[in-house]
Amino acid sequence: MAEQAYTADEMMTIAAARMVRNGAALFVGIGLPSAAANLARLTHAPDVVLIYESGTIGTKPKVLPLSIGDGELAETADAVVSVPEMFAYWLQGGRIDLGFLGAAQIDRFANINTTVIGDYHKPSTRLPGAGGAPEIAASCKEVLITLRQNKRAFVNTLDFVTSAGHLDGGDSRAKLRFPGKGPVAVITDLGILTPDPVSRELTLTSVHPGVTADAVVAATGWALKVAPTLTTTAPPTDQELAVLRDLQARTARAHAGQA
Amino acid sequence: MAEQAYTADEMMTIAAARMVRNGAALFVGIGLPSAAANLARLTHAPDVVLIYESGTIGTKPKVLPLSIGDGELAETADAVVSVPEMFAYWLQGGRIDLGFLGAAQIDRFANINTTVIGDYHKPSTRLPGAGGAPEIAASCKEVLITLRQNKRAFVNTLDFVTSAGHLDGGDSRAKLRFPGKGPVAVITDLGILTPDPVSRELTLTSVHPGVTADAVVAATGWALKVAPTLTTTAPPTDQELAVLRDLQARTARAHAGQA
Amino acid sequence: MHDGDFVALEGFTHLIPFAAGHEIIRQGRRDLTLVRMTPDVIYDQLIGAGCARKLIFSWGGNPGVGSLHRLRDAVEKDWPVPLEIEEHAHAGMATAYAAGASGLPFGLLRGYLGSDLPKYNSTIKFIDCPFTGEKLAAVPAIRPDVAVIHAQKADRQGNVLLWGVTGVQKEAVLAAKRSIVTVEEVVDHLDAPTNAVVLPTWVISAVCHVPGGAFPSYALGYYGRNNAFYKKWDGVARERETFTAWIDRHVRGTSDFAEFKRSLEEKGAAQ
Amino acid sequence: MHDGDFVALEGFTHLIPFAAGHEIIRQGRRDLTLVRMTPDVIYDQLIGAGCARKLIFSWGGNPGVGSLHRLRDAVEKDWPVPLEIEEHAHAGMATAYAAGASGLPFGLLRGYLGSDLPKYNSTIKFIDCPFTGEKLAAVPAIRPDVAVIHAQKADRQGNVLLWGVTGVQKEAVLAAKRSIVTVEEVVDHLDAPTNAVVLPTWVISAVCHVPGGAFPSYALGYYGRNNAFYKKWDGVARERETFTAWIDRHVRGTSDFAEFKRSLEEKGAAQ
Repeated sequence: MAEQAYTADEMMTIAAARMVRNGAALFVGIGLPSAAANLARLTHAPDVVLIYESGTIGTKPKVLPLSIGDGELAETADAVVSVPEMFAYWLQGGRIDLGFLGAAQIDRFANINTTVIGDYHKPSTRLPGAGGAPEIAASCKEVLITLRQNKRAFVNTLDFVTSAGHLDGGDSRAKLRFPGKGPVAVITDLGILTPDPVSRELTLTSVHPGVTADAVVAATGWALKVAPTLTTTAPPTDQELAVLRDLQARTARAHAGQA
Repeated sequence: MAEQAYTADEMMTIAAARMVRNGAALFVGIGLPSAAANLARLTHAPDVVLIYESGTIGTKPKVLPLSIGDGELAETADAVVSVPEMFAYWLQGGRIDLGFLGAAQIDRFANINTTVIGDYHKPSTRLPGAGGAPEIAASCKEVLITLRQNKRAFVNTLDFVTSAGHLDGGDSRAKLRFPGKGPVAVITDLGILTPDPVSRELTLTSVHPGVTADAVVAATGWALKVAPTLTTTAPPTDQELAVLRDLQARTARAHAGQA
Repeated sequence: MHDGDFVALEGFTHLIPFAAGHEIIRQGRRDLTLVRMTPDVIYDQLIGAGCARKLIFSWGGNPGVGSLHRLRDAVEKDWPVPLEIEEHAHAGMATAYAAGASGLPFGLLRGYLGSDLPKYNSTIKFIDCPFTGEKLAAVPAIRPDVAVIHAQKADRQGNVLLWGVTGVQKEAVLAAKRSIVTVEEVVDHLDAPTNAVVLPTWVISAVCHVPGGAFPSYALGYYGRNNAFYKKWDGVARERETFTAWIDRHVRGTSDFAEFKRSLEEKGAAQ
Repeated sequence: MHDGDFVALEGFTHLIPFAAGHEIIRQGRRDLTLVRMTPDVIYDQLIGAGCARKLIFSWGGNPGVGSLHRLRDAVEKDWPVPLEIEEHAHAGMATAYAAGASGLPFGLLRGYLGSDLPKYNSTIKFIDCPFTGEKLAAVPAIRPDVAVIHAQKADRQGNVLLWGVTGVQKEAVLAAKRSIVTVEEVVDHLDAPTNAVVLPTWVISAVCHVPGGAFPSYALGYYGRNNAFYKKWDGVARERETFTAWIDRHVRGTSDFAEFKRSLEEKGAAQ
């Protein structure tokens, strides 16, 4: 198949989208996860059930939502429920197969920080905060995380643990009786990291085309483990790129003025 | 105003209906309370808000419901909510002014039994049980109780306390931090009993026309206190009787066959 | 559904899944633990037919008529088999279903205050509020093996729409490991209003098209409650012989709900 | 509404009561404790205008754009007045609102597992399940003095209908001592579908007819979200001077929401 030029962000979104199983019930965070989830729905996973914390279940937006509760999400949903019901019956109730999160900081056990950089009371950067993330990370059967990889984001120690991944690794998550299995993959603009089956430490298992393992290690704030059998991510297909770019163009037009 | 012949049951229902304040939010039990509540709505209390535990709020049935969830109740309601929401947000939430209950047995402190006559495990009569009554009795701001008066119903000791009235009297209800004030009147086919302001013991304060205090005392399974200033209930007006009989006739016709 | 399962057939006076109940009787299921806020005639039939070992409930009458005679006979005389009962109030059961749907081990309510019910139901406990010290009731979550409900509409993908009195049906389905929905109608598109009570296909195990499947209860927009049947049931269920004859003729003696309803039209039938 | 009140202006990205928020600024209310799951631009305006002493929230960004600069300036630099924050996760706040509506002192959830939030928010406690021993989170009920929401329709009796994303609006109204609802439209009859989200007139203190009152958020069926405004707000709110000039001109300098919206049309205005 003919390859064409693409950006690292496009590769990240496409690689993340490929992780979405058709037919899965997917709890979607705003931003990168929302783009990847909708790309999956528009390509190989037409039957994925997209769920946003605003209470929209089985939504099929034509453009990416700017907010988690855009009208488009309600108008195209199979069901719209209240926010307390969404968190109690649907998320906490254990109905969600896959949670899809972004993050500002992540550590080697895929714990994430979306609260503050620096001290909580006098932060150098105040981030938006938890939103639905702590319970998405705890209650979904599996969790995907997607963010750009660099040493400011991939840190040895989080300034604040907003949402638990594999905690201190090993069986520390199981010990706390989390309902869900936790993060199964972290998809970045450089490659794909997956937790070691035993230690639960994130390990580089795939690099995107043209990216070296050394480059990924250099972009990581801890001594990143690299899988002995490192694979290279398949490059975006023409169809994946076309659908993604079309979606983003539609979205930009829709959000330019009064939606 | 011209008086006409009427039955003791009619006097009971009409006397109970008169206790309903126009505009009150009223949580209605099935049977006698439902008849009285709807009579009130069709006479002096057009703005009463009738609420049934099936989730129907502000319902205006043309005929009395046979079940607590008849279609008529849903079709004529201002809002229809789920049963968990009804009990959590509306009843437990403290939104209800007045609860209207029936009973099989009642004691001097207006505690009621709708569960069993005799031993719980080998009852002489197995009654339907609690339904919504215990929390209606606990959470409504005030409670009305209506039932026919005789020694089998008005007993010295309940076989089973299904729903709490004034417990052991005095401040025993307040001590348990009940949200609501509890029963404010018991309306029977013979008269009206109200709790003593201090002891909370039910006291005969009004007899229906043609009924003597002695007759009411004789129909009571404990030494019933009689108020020094005993009043006589005003007899049914022609309008009250006409509306009640019309309602009951409509109801009988509607429930005769397939509703 | 298997012998010994924990089963909820819900529907709060409306949309009671009678057709599904009859099928359970035809299949001769045994030792079921039945949960339902209002056992109603549907559980009177299952109990009289010997399907149940235990009943969890909060109001056990024939609405507007009187007693459920088969329930009473089983509780008081162990006929046809002994029936254990676990008795609640509506608020407690509604809270327990919501807890089940919410993936919580228990539900919290300001309930059972001053009532004797906790003396006879050891599953009702009390806890202290960690903020105010108030004593509140705690009830264990209801998590059935199978929940069965009846609804008005399903679309071809199996999404289900119900409206009117919806009781605890959504909670029962979301609390259960498996769920079965019988519907009045299968349509191309639900055309549900926004915020309608819709259960998406992926939370439902099976949808069956059974028009009239809530008879003698009602389906808002389709048919009314057959109050005459509820009143006649009192006579049918009062005696073991009349009940057994009725079940043998109209349920065990028919192959499906359509045939059941035709059998009621026959001369001398209880309708 | 009084200085020092505990106030909830709710609306989960949809039906955000901006008009009511502006009126609070015009009235110069002070020392308010503001609660809202997503403070959004509406609380950025109230905080920058000096109305708030404390903020209770669970996600404090400008959706799809970035930071709420006035919120950050108040937290980080005490401008214009110090702002105390009590920070939750969405699940905890939704549970706390539901507990408030339910007349319970606290709400129960399987939440905050492994998160640092409980270390910085002492109102989050943990209790043991009396049945399973599981550790569960407990959050105190939210019970505002006043709740304000915006809805699509009210009828002449003051019954209110909203649809689409309804967030925690019903819970906020039922949890509050007093409630105010602004609406797009007043109609003779709501013509609400059965099971629609309807708040009866007797649970609402006041209904005000304010067409467009959710701008720049949206009202499903009436107007879309003004994403351009949300993006421009980033520039307006970034500096104290530009923010103050904007609030003085468009909010303090106008007498009502209609005049506010006309003022945005003027040359050079942030629209």
